[in-house]
Amino acid sequence: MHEKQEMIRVEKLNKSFGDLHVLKDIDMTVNESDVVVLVGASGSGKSTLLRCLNFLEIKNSGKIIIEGEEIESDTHNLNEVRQRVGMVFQHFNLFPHKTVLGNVIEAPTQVKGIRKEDAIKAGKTLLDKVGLGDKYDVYPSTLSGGQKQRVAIARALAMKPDVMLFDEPTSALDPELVGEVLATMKELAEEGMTMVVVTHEMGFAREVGDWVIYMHDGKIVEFGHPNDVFDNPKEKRTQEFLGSIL
Amino acid sequence: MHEKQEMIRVEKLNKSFGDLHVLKDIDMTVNESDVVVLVGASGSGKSTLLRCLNFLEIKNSGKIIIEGEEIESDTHNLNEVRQRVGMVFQHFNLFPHKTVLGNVIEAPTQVKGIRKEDAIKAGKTLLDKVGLGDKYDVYPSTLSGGQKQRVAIARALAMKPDVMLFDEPTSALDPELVGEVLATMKELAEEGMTMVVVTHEMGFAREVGDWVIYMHDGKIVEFGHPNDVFDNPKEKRTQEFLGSIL
Amino acid sequence: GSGEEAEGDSNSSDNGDSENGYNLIEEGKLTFAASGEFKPFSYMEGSEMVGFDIAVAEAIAEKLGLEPAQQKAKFSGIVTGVNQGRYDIAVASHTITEERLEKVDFSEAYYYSGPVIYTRPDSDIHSAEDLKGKEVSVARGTTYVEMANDYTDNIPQVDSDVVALQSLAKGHHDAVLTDDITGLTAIENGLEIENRGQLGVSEQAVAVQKGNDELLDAINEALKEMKESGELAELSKEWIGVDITQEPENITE
Amino acid sequence: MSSILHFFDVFISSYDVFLDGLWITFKLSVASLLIAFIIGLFFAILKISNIKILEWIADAYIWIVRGTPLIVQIFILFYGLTDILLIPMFWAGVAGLAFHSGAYIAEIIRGAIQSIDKGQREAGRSLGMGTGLTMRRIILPQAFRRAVPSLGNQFIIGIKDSSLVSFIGMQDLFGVASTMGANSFDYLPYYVTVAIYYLFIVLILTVAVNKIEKKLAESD
Amino acid sequence: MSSILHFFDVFISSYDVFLDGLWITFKLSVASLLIAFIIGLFFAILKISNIKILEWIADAYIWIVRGTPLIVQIFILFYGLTDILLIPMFWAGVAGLAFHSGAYIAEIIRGAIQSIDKGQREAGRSLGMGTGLTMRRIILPQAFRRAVPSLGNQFIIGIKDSSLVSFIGMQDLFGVASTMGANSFDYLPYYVTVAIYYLFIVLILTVAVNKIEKKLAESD
Ligand SMILES: Nc1ncnc2c1ncn2[C@@H]1O[C@H](COP(=O)(O)OP(=O)(O)OP(=O)(O)O)[C@@H](O)[C@H]1O
Ligand SMILES: Nc1ncnc2c1ncn2[C@@H]1O[C@H](COP(=O)(O)OP(=O)(O)OP(=O)(O)O)[C@@H](O)[C@H]1O
Ligand SMILES: [Mg+2]
Ligand SMILES: [Mg+2]
Repeated sequence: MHEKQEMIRVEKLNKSFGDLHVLKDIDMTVNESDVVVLVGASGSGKSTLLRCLNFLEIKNSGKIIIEGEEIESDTHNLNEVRQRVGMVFQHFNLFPHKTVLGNVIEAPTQVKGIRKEDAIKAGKTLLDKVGLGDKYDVYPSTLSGGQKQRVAIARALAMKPDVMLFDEPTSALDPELVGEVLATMKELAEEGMTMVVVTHEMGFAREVGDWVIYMHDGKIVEFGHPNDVFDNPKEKRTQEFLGSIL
Repeated sequence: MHEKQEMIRVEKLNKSFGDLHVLKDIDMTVNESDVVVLVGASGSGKSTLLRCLNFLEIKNSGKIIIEGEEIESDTHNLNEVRQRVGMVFQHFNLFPHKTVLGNVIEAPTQVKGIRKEDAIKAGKTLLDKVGLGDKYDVYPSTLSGGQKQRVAIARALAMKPDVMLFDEPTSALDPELVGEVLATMKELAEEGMTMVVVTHEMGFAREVGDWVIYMHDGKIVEFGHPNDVFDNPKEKRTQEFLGSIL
Repeated sequence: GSGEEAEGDSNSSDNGDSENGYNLIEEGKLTFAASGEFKPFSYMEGSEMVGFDIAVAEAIAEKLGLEPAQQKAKFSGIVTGVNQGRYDIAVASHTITEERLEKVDFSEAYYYSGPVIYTRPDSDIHSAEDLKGKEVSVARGTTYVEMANDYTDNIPQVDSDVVALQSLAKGHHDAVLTDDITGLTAIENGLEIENRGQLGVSEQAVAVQKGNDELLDAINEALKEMKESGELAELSKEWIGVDITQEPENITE
Repeated sequence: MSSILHFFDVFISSYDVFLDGLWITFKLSVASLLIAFIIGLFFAILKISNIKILEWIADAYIWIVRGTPLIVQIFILFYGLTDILLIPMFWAGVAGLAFHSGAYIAEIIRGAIQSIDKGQREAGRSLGMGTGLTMRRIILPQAFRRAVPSLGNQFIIGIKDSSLVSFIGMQDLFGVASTMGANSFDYLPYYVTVAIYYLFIVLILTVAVNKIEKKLAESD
Repeated sequence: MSSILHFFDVFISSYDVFLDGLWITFKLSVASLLIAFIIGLFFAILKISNIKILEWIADAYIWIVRGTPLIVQIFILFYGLTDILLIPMFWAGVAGLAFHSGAYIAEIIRGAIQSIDKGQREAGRSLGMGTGLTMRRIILPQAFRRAVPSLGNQFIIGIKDSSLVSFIGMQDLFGVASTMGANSFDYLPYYVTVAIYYLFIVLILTVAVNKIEKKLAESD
């Protein structure tokens, strides 16, 4: 197995909202094709970390290095960087005024300037892949939550990102719809996509995750392979947390 | 033990909302000082039955006899009848623009024409009784749910009703606040108040209830003493329902 | 001067002899309307109207032994107001016309004047003929509407003559038709406009509600007295600077 | 520069006449808004009466008011209705403004009444309070509180709208500006002056409404 | 009875002049509302720009418009702006109405933009769409839909407000009625006639707005 390339490196990342110090000296590395699962109690800073990686939040200090390049919000074109890092949200955030296909081709045509015909062709392929080949022209409001989230995944993939971030992609779904989204994500992981996933789905974490990061109060307190972390947590806090959600 | 007086009698009561036949040929009798607990699945018609007894809903057919007098909405003054039948709602329905004491004295002064001083005196006594002697002059918004419900009980009692109806009086409360309301209701029962109570609190039903009525789909399908009904339900539906909530 | 007298104090109650068959809105009072926006005939000083029209009205009231009560009104509503009995009379520079005679009765004329074409100094309008197809603004409900109609269809109508003149001076419209005295006053007040010719002569009179013949007769009587005694000419000189109460031939071109 | 000096001159020297106008605007606004409030309350109650014919009457009134310009309403009342009933100018103005604002206030109050949880009505009735008593003692007091921001806003609109009575000859604030402008053949400084008066009134009222809103919010 | 016959007579015989007035009201309303929409959009964006000075400018504009009567605004523009720029009467009217409606439209659009879930903005930005592109392609289309009922209402108000331009001499619907009324000394039938024209316009527009609302609701 050849040495994997480094996709994301974070060094001493700090982020505060006013007086609230939310991320404290975060260090982490995500290599090519890694699936990193982020767990932790509510308010521990998981979403904030993910949002920093997508530059939806701007860090206070520390380094964020994407594919070897250190990104600073004042010298880089963040819109360009965001194209390389796709994001899937808990509440889907589909564009309600556009059809399913319209959602998927919006950014490629508007941002990358891809010709509409080409974008449509690529978009249809992606929608077929996530199992929505029969829904091109319907509006998001007519879809189930699971279908919406799969459209959101297709929409992010349409920009051909190198890394995908998922922030609790299944926690707004009815239990019977969780599976279809996890299956799509698993497929993506198997194709070698680099992924950072915030989730409470421990089955998925064990099966698909290469690494687990446990966050507590803005710090990374445990890091390791899923089976190690879940079965033999080193920290007492991790044990308690896992006890509460498993 | 002398024969108890009949407080409420219902004969062949029917109530529909449009095409929806909600109460079907209900027969029931509530005697003086009885505590009747009404149970049944959601939508079975418990609230509707209670509201018919208070004339908030007007029956389609059948008889409602309150203290020996058959009440018809077109020949009786319902406002006068409602004074004899107090009601406590799931969501308290306190008057937010009046103080606790103001809530309690509103109807006695406005409807019965009792002098304000007398109403205040009586109201304070009632509030003391439900354990809110220190809250006369605060507004409802500052109270906990349990306190609000006790004010609602005091407000209904202030009209000196002969019967009290309770529609799920504790189900909007945080679990730790349920006890204080049930205690107030128990005390009331012990003083000999005639009560009809819709509740899912089986402990209360066993301890305080004289009778249990089980409703299903608009009909009374079981009636008996609490221990008999709960421990040896005759009907399969009752068994299933009790299984689901106990 | 009569200006002071004209400040008709509503508290004065020396009108004991008002039982004289005039059909008045308020016993002992002569309620008269004027626009208050037609300097120098009527305009505001504080919250009271003053001017030639007002002075005439107050002199008439005095002659009739009545207390004058002024009512400010939009010019376009005054004839209707008299007709409907909102005001006893109007002393508001109304030119006598056929249309108005259908709604109200008119007294003898109390002054004579003529409508004048006003333009900005740089205008190429020099006579009535030049008005053809031009934008000619006038005050709503005035006789100038009809005159302008002879030359053009483009007739913006506003609430008072002064508004029209002011817009003209500011650069709107091509011309305004209004009374020459009003135009002169505007020029004296600094508006940069010019007189480009007069369109005939008109007679201004007091409007009285139809059927109120006693009042009309009394007003005519009063005007006659004032003309003969020279009082009317005095008032004219005081408020206008010249005597415009004589018959037409000596009106300046 | 000189025109600014001239403006200040006008602004200062005209204050006494404008204060007279302000007083008329004030009387007119207060009278018309009080009456509008009563009209609005009346039609709001018609609208929620559940009696078809009364609802239609209220709908027709609101539709006519909302469907025609205020100036048309004022002119019809002032010039038109005089054939039937000759009302003095002040009261014609008051009537026109009240007739107009009344429809908007009716809609505000109706909305507020309907926004009150129906449990409140049921609680009142279950205590033996009749429909009228429940409305008067329970529903309306809560509805009015809830309507305060919108009513405040409507009152401010009403004061500005009152400027239109100058077109039937009243010497309200705007009427004063018009006649002073006409007297001096110099409108602009007078209109700017009157604009400042209105801005000032609206500012004060906005602050007052906000204060009341806050007070009410506290007591909740 | 005879007065009703007389009214019908006036109503029917005056139709050609009123149609001329209607045409002016129409041109005026369309032009002013289009411009007001652009002004409103511009100031709405200033208000949400998060740049203090731009927000202040927008606040000042909205405060001035909401703090003064429309008639004052029209007169100041008509008499005042001519010192700087001589605009024809029609465009002075358009400018006054647009300046006025613009502030209300700005508040409507701002409210609609702020009511759009912020997840929409984040989704756009996470896809690499810049702030401007996200605003234009994602936020505004949704905000406009949501604003349709309020905008429709404001447009109706704008049409009624346009009646005030008659006071600077325009022969719009209301100007025609005033002129005909004044010249015939017979106000009531003309004002009632013009009221009916306005009612009719408003009725048509209300129906149209409701239709559009329903259409939009369906596609959601
Ligand atoms: N925009 C913001 N402004 C202020 N505080 C914020 C903001 N976003 C997040 N926070 C705070 O930062 C802390 C971490 O929030 P974050 O959303 O990252 O937690 P999380 O681990 O994702 O929790 P959850 O599991 O509930 O999603 C919380 O205390 C939160 O209230
Ligand atoms: N005002 C109404 N109009 C139409 N249908 C109604 C109305 N009130 C109740 N219903 C219907 O009548 C049926 C019985 O309702 P009811 O509230 O009496 O049930 P319930 O036994 O109290 O249920 P829950 O335990 O949920 O309170 C339900 O199907 C309900 O939807
Ligand atoms: Mg989160
Ligand atoms: Mg119920």
